[in-house]
Amino acid sequence: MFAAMWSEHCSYKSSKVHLRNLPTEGPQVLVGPGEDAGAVDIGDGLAAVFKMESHSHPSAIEPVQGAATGVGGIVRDILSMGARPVALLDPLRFGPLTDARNRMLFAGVVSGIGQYGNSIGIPTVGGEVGFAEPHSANPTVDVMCVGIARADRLVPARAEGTGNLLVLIGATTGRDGIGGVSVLASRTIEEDAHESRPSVQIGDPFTEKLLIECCLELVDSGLIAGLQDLGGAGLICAVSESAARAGTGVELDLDAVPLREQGLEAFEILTSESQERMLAIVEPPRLDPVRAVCEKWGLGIAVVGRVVSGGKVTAKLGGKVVAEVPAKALAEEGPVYERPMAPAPTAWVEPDLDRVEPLEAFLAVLTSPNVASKRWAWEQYDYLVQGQTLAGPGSDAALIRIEGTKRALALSTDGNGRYGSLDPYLGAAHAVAESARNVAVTGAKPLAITNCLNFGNPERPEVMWQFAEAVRGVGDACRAFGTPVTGGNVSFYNESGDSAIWPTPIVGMLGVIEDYGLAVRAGFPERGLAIFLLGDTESEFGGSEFQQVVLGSVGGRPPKLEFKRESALHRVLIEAASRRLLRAAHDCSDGGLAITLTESAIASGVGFAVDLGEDPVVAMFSESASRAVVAVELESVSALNGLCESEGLPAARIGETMGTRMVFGDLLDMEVEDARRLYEDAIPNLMERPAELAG
Amino acid sequence: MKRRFEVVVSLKDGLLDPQGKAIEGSLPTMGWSNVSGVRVGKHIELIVEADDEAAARRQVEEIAERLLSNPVIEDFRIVDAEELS
Amino acid sequence: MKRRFEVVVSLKDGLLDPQGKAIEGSLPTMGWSNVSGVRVGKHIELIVEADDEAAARRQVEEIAERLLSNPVIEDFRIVDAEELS
Amino acid sequence: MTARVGVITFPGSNDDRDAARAVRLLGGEPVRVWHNDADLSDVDAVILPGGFSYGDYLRTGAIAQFSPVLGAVRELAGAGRPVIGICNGFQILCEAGLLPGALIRNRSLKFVCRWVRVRVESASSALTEGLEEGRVLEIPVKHGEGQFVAAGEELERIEGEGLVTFRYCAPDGSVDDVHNVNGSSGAIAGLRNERGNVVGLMPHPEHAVDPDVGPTGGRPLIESLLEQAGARVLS
Ligand SMILES: Nc1ncnc2c1ncn2[C@@H]1O[C@H](COP(=O)(O)OP(=O)(O)O)[C@@H](O)[C@H]1O
Ligand SMILES: [Mg+2]
Repeated sequence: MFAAMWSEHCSYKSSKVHLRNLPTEGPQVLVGPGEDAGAVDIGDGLAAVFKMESHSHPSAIEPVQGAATGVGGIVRDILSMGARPVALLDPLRFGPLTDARNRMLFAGVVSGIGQYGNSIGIPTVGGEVGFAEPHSANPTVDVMCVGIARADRLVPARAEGTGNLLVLIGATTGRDGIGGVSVLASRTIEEDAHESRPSVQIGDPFTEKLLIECCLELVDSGLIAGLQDLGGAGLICAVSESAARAGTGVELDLDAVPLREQGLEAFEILTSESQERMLAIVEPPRLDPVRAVCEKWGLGIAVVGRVVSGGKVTAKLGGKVVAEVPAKALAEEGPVYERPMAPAPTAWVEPDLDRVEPLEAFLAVLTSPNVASKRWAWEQYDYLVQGQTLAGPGSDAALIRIEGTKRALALSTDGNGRYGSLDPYLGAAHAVAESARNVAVTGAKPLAITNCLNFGNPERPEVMWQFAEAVRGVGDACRAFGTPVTGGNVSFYNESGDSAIWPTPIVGMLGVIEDYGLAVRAGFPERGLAIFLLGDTESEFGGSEFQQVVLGSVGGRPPKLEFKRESALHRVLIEAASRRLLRAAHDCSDGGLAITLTESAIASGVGFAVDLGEDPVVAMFSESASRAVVAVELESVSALNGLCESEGLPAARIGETMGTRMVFGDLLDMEVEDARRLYEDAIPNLMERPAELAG
Repeated sequence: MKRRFEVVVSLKDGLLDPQGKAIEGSLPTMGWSNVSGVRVGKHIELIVEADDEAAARRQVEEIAERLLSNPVIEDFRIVDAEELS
Repeated sequence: MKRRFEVVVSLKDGLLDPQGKAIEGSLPTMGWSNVSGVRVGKHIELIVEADDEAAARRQVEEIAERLLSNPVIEDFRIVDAEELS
Repeated sequence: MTARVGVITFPGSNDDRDAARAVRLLGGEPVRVWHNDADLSDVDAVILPGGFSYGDYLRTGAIAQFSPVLGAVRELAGAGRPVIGICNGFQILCEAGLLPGALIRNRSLKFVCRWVRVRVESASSALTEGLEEGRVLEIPVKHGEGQFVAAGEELERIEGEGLVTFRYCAPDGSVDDVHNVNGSSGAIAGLRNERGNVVGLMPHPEHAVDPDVGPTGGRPLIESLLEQAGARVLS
């Protein structure tokens, strides 16, 4: 029981000491780290409840069900706060698609997320897919869920009120996943491979959908005093955490737990990670109406314990006390390690630009799976259900209308492991900057983040150094942008053999736009608009897509990031949008300016001609940070220049939207339609190669 | 010589079978409440052109292992083999 | 008396089987080009509590006809019956 | 007289709230119906919405056809009132024998969520009354089992008797294999019964009514339904 609770996954023993110095306060933060999910005030008495979690280890073993149960788990975290889930995002990383196994993993994970997310009626509105060799044996599968609740109705995960009943709702309990995710995520892939019992579980989205509707009906009718999902380490984790938070104790009656298989032992019932189960805290007189709601939704319900005073968790089976432990000892006083750290060496390579053939380089970057269209993945997701999706996959940030208001949530997940491999601090800071930029470029104001820190084995000093540096980077950037951390997840042991994944912090940024009628899209809407590049461009290729696919190796230092300049860019984008100055806006990221312009042209079919200055290859492919491309009516040019000057933000008018071709100075000239076909067909062509039948 | 083989792929015991559970749950409303243990799996037919039965059977086993089933969560068995032309 | 029945539900001949076609298409690239006629159907196990075999078999046929298969596009057959306790 | 349109919620339905919102947006009065209520006497029409009824286990709509409300749906259909099956609802109507044919797995073997064009093939149905045949509408599809199939002679009857109500098509209205999003026979996206009051379609008109969200090709279909439902009350 202790092994499961004090595993890396549940007790954060290696990471706790570093996570302490993340900024977690702010007027907008209603609930910070420590609860099932973070919550942020989004106005009109409403709260946005959101969190991100990793399900990488099970997905490496069984991609379809590993990813599917990842969706189920994160949705239950949001549900246990009493919020209706309104959006899912899935940041994913795989090995190169030239390898059949990586194609199978990619196809399986996407199929699993689609099968589960689509059938529970929550739109999957964004995410990312990145491809890099270190993720070959260790795919990274993170899932983010966002819910909306009344700020005054957030349900605590506290076992409050002695005499209250602990009511288990949902699926029956089986042996599957005994020590599942908590053990899986605390060992490397080899140690787990020869595990006899299948530690992967099968998701049941149908029961999850019933659980969502049932729990929300219980919350809306005020029938329950507390709600907690059953995640890692199952019942004992949920019970001890909610008792520890309330300073109470619990008496558990394991005979009352509905079992799927006969003859489970006490520790199996306590630590089973069977899916689709929730624990409600119910006042005795309310048990019957709670039972009626559960039976309406066809869900099993069982009273499995009572809240008692004294702060002890005692469990009985067959009339015998089988476990008696102080709740706090289990939930809060796990070991805290100060693991040794040592900087990891990084290679240094000087880029040699004159041998570069521009068209060849452009096509290599445009059709690189990291850059090319991800439609192959997100077209397998229902991004329309619930009818509030104003901007879905394919946009810089997803925009989800807050029903009944003129406001919308803006959501983006970002993280660049290649930058992190060169400088973990800077890589992590860039992840926060890029997700904030993706939100601001739509006109929305970034408010707060959740995050998932994906790393190798913490017992290796250089991994621990990478982790500490990455947490420092996230903290500094969040302080600079005023976007506190409301929660998140740590995933260690992402390595097999001697290859660990790159330090991959993935940030989920949540923002709000006050009037979604003023939201700005990435596509050029019409011809005759002036195109501006906001921000400075220097020769910065360290960790760039160009360096990887054209120069063939990764090295040097990632682009520099000045927090003041990045914040100025956000302010200009948000202010310009609110004054209807912008007809299009798109952030510069992987691949550089050439890709930003191409994506804006492809989105609408409107061509452009731009001047690249005297150093075209740098202008095209450098990945300098804190930049965005905007298109404005001619009469708005002076207003935009004035706004940029007031913020000290360089603004260069580089060209105009026109015709149906993309003209990059005298370097390159191509039909938008030809670029679109290459951009859209890159991943489908790779994926149609025969892969094992997945899912 | 052509031979038709039938392979059944089913979820490993102990693993939750959501399909089986949903079907079992709906049978009582249709008037049948004496049914239990509903498990749903895949049934695959394939015709193999091979000289002798043993070679053909070995090939079907390899196909079932690598493609038709997912060894992490499923077992398979060859339930039938029949000579055609 | 408990009896376990196995029912196979398969798409009617002549109707397109997208899954079967996809499997058949990927076999050559995995080194097997002597396989044809791949058809994917469902294999359903269920345990019926009934006094005599004939009554149990009739009930399984009715369940298969009304629920387990869609007569518009599928056929079914009971492939096995086994007495348990 | 505002048309009262029942929207059924099966365990696993997802687009029931969206269908109710679309009916309200276009002037109708949605009436939420729980699948266990066997009573549809106080509604003028009924929608079986999209989603994954009973998790779509076994076959899409296989289990939902046995739910208590289907009896009332059959009575409503028999009385000539509009009965509309959207996506999962269409699958349920086929499983229940209220519409011919069946929906099997998409040709691509993958779920697809995409804005597509459909062409109105028949104006004599509860969803297309008053629309001219050949009109092209932009509506989203989102399904994994949407490939319409029927046995040879059944398919000939469906085409011969003009029961096909929508076909997947190109923006200019031409029907070709590229735009047949799931491989359906005859690119059939939706069809009606002989009388025209029972209509099933895979695309989601309820997701194509709000200009803030996207194209509004679903408006004329829901407006036609409300008119048919209201007319029923008048005549
Ligand atoms: N796995 C996914 N699920 C949903 N949407 C995705 C996924 N991957 C990418 N997208 C969408 O496609 C667009 C481009 O994806 P990508 O290039 O990976 O992200 P970014 O532009 O942030 O680097 C984004 O709008 C994103 O929302
Ligand atoms: Mg972007």
